[in-house]
Amino acid sequence: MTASQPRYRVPAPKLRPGDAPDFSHLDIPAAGEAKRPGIDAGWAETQPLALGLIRALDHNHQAVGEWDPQLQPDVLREGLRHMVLTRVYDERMQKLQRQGKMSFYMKSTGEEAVSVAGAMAMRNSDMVFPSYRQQGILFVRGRDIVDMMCHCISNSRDNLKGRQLPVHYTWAEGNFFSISGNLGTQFPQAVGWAMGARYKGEDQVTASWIGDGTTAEGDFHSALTLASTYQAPVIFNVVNNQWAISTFQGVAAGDAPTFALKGLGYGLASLRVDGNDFLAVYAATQWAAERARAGHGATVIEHYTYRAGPHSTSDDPSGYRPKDEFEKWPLGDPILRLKNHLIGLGEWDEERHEKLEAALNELVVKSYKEAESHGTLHDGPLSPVPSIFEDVSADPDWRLVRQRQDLGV
Amino acid sequence: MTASQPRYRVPAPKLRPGDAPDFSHLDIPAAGEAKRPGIDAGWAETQPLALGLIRALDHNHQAVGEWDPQLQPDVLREGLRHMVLTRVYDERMQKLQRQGKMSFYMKSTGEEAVSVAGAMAMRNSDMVFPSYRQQGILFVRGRDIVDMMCHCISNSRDNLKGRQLPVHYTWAEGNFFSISGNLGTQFPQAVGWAMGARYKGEDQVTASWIGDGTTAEGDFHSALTLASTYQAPVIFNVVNNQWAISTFQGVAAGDAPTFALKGLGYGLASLRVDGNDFLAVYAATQWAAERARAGHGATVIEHYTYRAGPHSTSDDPSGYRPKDEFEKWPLGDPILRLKNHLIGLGEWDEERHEKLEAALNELVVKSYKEAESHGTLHDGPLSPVPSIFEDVSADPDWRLVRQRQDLGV
Amino acid sequence: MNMIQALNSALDIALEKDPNVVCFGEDAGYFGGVFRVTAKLQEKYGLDRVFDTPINEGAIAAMAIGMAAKGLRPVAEIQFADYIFPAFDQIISEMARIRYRSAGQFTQPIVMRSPWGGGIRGGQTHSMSPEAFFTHIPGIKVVIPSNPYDAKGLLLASIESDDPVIFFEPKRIYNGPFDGQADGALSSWANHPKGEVPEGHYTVPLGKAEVVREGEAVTVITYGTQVHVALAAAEKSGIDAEVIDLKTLTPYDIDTLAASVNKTGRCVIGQEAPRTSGFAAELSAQLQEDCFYALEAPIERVTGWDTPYPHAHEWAYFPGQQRFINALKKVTETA
Amino acid sequence: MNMIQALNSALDIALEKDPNVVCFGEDAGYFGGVFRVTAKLQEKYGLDRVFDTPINEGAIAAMAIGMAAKGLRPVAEIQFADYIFPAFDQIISEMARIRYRSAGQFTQPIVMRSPWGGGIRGGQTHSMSPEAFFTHIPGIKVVIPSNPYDAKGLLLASIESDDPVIFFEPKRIYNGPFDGQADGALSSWANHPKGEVPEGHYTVPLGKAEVVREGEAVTVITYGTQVHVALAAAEKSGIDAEVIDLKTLTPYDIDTLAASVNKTGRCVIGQEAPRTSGFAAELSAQLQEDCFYALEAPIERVTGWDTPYPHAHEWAYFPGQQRFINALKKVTETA
Ligand SMILES: Cc1ncc(C[n+]2csc(CCOP(=O)(O)OP(=O)(O)O)c2C)c(N)n1
Ligand SMILES: Cc1ncc(C[n+]2csc(CCOP(=O)(O)OP(=O)(O)O)c2C)c(N)n1
Ligand SMILES: [Mg+2]
Ligand SMILES: [Mg+2]
Repeated sequence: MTASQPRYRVPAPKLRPGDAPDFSHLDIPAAGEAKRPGIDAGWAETQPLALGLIRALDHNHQAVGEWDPQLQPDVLREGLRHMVLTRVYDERMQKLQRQGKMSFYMKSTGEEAVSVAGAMAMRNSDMVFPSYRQQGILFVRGRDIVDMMCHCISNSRDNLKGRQLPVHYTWAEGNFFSISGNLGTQFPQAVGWAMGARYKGEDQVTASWIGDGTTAEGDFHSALTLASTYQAPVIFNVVNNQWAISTFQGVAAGDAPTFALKGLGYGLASLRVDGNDFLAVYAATQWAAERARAGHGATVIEHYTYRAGPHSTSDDPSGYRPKDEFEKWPLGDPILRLKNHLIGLGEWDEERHEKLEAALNELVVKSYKEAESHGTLHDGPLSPVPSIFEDVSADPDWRLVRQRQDLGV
Repeated sequence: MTASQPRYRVPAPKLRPGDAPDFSHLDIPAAGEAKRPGIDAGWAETQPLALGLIRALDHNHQAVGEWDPQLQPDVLREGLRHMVLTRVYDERMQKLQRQGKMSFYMKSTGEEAVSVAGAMAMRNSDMVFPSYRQQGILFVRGRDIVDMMCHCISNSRDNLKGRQLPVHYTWAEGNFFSISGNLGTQFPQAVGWAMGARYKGEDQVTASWIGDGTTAEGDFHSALTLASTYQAPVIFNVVNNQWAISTFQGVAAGDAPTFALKGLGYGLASLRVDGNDFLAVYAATQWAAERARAGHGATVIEHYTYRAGPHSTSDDPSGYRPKDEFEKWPLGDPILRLKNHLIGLGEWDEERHEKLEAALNELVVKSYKEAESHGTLHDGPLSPVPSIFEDVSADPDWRLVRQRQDLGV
Repeated sequence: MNMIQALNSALDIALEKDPNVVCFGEDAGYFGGVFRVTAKLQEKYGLDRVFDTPINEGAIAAMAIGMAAKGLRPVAEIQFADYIFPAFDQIISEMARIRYRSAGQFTQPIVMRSPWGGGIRGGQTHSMSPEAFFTHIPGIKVVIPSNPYDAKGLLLASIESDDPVIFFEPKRIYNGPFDGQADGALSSWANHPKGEVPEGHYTVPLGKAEVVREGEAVTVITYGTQVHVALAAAEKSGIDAEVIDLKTLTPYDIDTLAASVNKTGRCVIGQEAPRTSGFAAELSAQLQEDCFYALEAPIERVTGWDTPYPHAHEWAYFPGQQRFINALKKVTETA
Repeated sequence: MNMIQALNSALDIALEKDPNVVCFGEDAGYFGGVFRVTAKLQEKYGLDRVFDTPINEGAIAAMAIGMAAKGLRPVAEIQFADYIFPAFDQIISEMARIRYRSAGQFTQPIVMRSPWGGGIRGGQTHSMSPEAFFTHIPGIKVVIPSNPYDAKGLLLASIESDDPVIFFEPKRIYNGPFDGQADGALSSWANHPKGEVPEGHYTVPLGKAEVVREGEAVTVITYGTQVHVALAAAEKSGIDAEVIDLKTLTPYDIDTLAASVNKTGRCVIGQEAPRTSGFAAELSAQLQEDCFYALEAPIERVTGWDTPYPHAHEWAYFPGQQRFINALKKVTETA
């Protein structure tokens, strides 16, 4: 038999490879329109925000409206620097992966504002349970780039002893949880951590990040249910970059107009923000963090953005979506937009920007040289072979002792 | 250490054993107020209905408003009969369980309208995936009472060969799926069945029922996500009887004001109905069934009711909630309310009601005598012992052949 | 004490002793659990230390994971072992691997308690023995007591362990030992030596099995309810069987097991779970490797059938005395 | 054909032949799966027969259960075997038991396909071999092919089976056989006899193992990728080993296994999964029961370690030729 009219609705994107990118069907609310309720707002008060779009940077790159966090120029420059560094780092690591220096890599290109502005709006003492696309947080929190690279190339200085795939960072000192390869599992865990912080009498806030596609997992429901029941101080970030590998957001969303709307069903405050607008992401995160710290419970924040690159180094988007969609993405590039905002303020210029890029490129190249001096996945040195038997539990039982003997190490 | 101020919010009911029942804090919308949108309504149009309460029978037992299904008196009398039979059956079976005639039993007392009106508003050819508290559906669909009892006492005529706990009915002929002891699993399965019906070009609608407590399971999220994505012809009934064994609804609901609200987060039409109002349950189910059949997709219906009896024969509510709450439940008893409505219409009277109860009591007693003639759990005869090795798969492999030999049967 | 009281006493002591211990589960708070194991503890320790959870086992496990990573010692109850599977992914993919994948930066001192096993006419969803699944997960310990004394000591040891423990409680023997004779009189722990449980704190070490009956003719290895069935079968059979209560399944006490099998040269292993790939298979495989030259007959497995747990014919499924006696005869008569 | 093409051909034929067959999974529709096993099928058979699902493995299983009960024959893809656990409850509590608990009123003709096993530098979440869990579930069949010819024939047989089948695909050998030498040259199926795959419909029977190398000195039993490692090890070792490709784990082909072990008197069983309670334990336990008097040495298990699957040191975990050779020597040299 051959293809016929589908007997049930199977969502499909309007455009596929070969089509010209076209986002004209989107109507995007103007910057500055959204109202900013008090941090003790009930879920119902946030409904317009869950269905709308919080934007602070207008088309002239001016900061407008109630959600302008009114940041000092040096804070903005710091954010710009972290975003540029994130992009430079991603580009470099992807190249190195292609050269066989590491087994795998995942870029966050186009989504830098989500992780950088989100992290900057929180305290470094706040806890994060990220997915694999928020490396920007690590730059904000000042993790040593060489250490990050040593993890990615699984060498002798990898703080994870070569056990995890690249980009699956863990950094306890930086209040950065162990990234899981299993989607969604971190979301309800973040609630447990947040309750633990409350239990210990700390005012620590906990944030987690999840993709649009992963909102379909049961763990998403577990997380929002727990947070609503125990009123936990959590920020649930849904990074809607519109793609889950080859699957467009509509397959997870179904008839739901936004992902933020899902949060309202649990009685949680829910916001939808322009994820490529550094100021909007900052302001929304700041609102949610204050709300959580003040004891008003959790917030769901949908970050509306676009996955500019392939899903990972194992993926080629040309097989399922139009080329150059990112160039046409109406909400633009988060780095360009913040850059232009700073220039508009007279606090930045092209020359300084080029210098910054050059400096960060150099930093990354230099860092990689140092990282490589501690070994690479292929040529070693790696963490010692017997280390594969460590940390299974506090101390190895007889089975691992025997197995290590069997391996002869 | 001893009890201190809780460090995170743990929801608890206002009243516990020893307290006098009190529902004065509830403000219950008047009957007839709710508007009835077209069956093609979008989720947003249903929001007032998801937050309000659909009621058709007013305090004088008159049918009022747009949600009055305008049923003929004989249909109402049929509904009354099924509800009375359900209650009589439940009472009897519970007694018999106490006498050791069966291992376990679960009543649906106080919730009869949910299953009876729901089933009557659907076609018998529609598929149902019930939980363990919708036996009313079986009476509506005309299942032989003796067969039902034979299952409950696990005798030689149990159509499930004694394999399932009592009340975990299966009746394929009646389009009644196998009831699972695992909470919530039937909800997403119902979507798969509904898609299968569509796939086969049938206009069959599929309904499932789940408890307030079970909405917390991941399967609830799976079900609503699938239905929203594939626009499946499903009715998701959430039976909010306010208790999950000893746990009050607030632990599952958290800050969500209603369970119906959860449906909106998926872009699904969502209704909240007075579950003790036969007419309202009928009308809401009819609306959802028409909507599904017309290809407009799924509906979530929260049935606001009260679990009048213990959770099961293994439970004693006096350990966790005030006595006699059901007597004080402002939405009353579904049987009494329909009875008084019929009397108000001049279509029923006390004498006929007593006759009906007597007749149904007799029917149940007589049926049990017959059922017992096919054996009981303790004295047998049961399904033949070797039958425990049947139906594991289409044909037993060598392992079961050997194991049957080991058992010597 | 009966086993419920013993477990309750262990939790009471743990809550008293360590402010980081919290207990939660479905109906485990105010009501004290459907089997009353957490009874009165919320009243005593407060709403935030002993509390009810939504009905979502995966959420319960995930909450425990997050709390444990933060430094608490959660003791989570899964209402029945049959309902632990919605939590399976959080347990195998997360709880079991977080220490490893974080190279020790985060640890998981968690106990997942759950009533386990059949013999209570619970049907296929209140009778399962899913221990084998968890014994195949690196990083997880599996503990199953067979009496009140061990239940308390093993639970305290599990709570004090710095790694996740799946703690299964044989509900058939909560109130008294059970020799496998369905029609026999109900016995109580009152007149059983292992029913004598000290009020105070003590632990029973994880990873150690106990020879509960000495014998020369054959070694019987089992755990939980089956320990009592095996003991009764040994008595009845008149065979000089050595019976070992395993207590901890992973890591199992290979030294005690191998020493006994090397002594007797014969071995019967009992489990209530379905036969194929049950834990008896692991023990049999490892013991034939370690004790091959001492074995005088094949190691026999006494197990449940490869079927779901039936309801009406529960006793045709449950491995009772006769099935142990047949196995004992078979391994001692051969060769 | 390579294994991906063979599996794609099987699905193409099944979709063509039976209008009730539907295929779905994460990225399995338009894109044709991250390993391209369902490539081009949506285009050919339509959106409602081959489609993408939300990322929720439990929902995928539940949808398959509902569809199968209604009379469809769903073939669901789980993107990696490591991600099947969110579906574990629906599989063990529902899919496996619906025929039983409904006394045959509803059946579950379902295939759950999933790329399985390591050796691709996938780290701990893209390398697992979770087959043992499923072999402990009554009502479920577990199938693991080792080459393109079997992959196609076994997949068609699984789709035509009236009961649920967990079908694991050794992704390391999707594109060519792998002898376990990480540094060795990549070989392709093109020049392998089992790479010759008929275009049309055929089945390879479930429940039947195959002797892929005849020998007298020792029996080696394994499945999936390890079949090729075992064959290479047999060659290298110079030991006259008989190698059996199990193909179906449950129900396993006891007759073929026992006949071989009775002949050789020695046995090595290979599995890539962690050792404790892996499927090799079941085979070892049953074979020592059935072949005890023929055995001249302990049955050896060659397995992964009781650790998560490491990333950088993947080859220190993966049971390669040397570990098979050591085992072959050990069992043939002893006694
Ligand atoms: C439980 C689980 N299922 C499937 C996968 C395979 N997988 C890895 S990433 C991915 C897509 C995730 O998309 P999304 O949630 O939108 O996050 P994004 O990659 O866009 O940031 C999938 C299906 C997985 N890692 N874990
Ligand atoms: C997966 C699972 N977890 C726990 C249980 C134990 N259990 C049986 S009924 C019940 C309460 C269900 O409450 P609710 O969903 O409100 O339904 P109700 O009994 O009120 O109709 C629980 C926790 C179960 N059967 N399955
Ligand atoms: Mg995405
Ligand atoms: Mg309820």
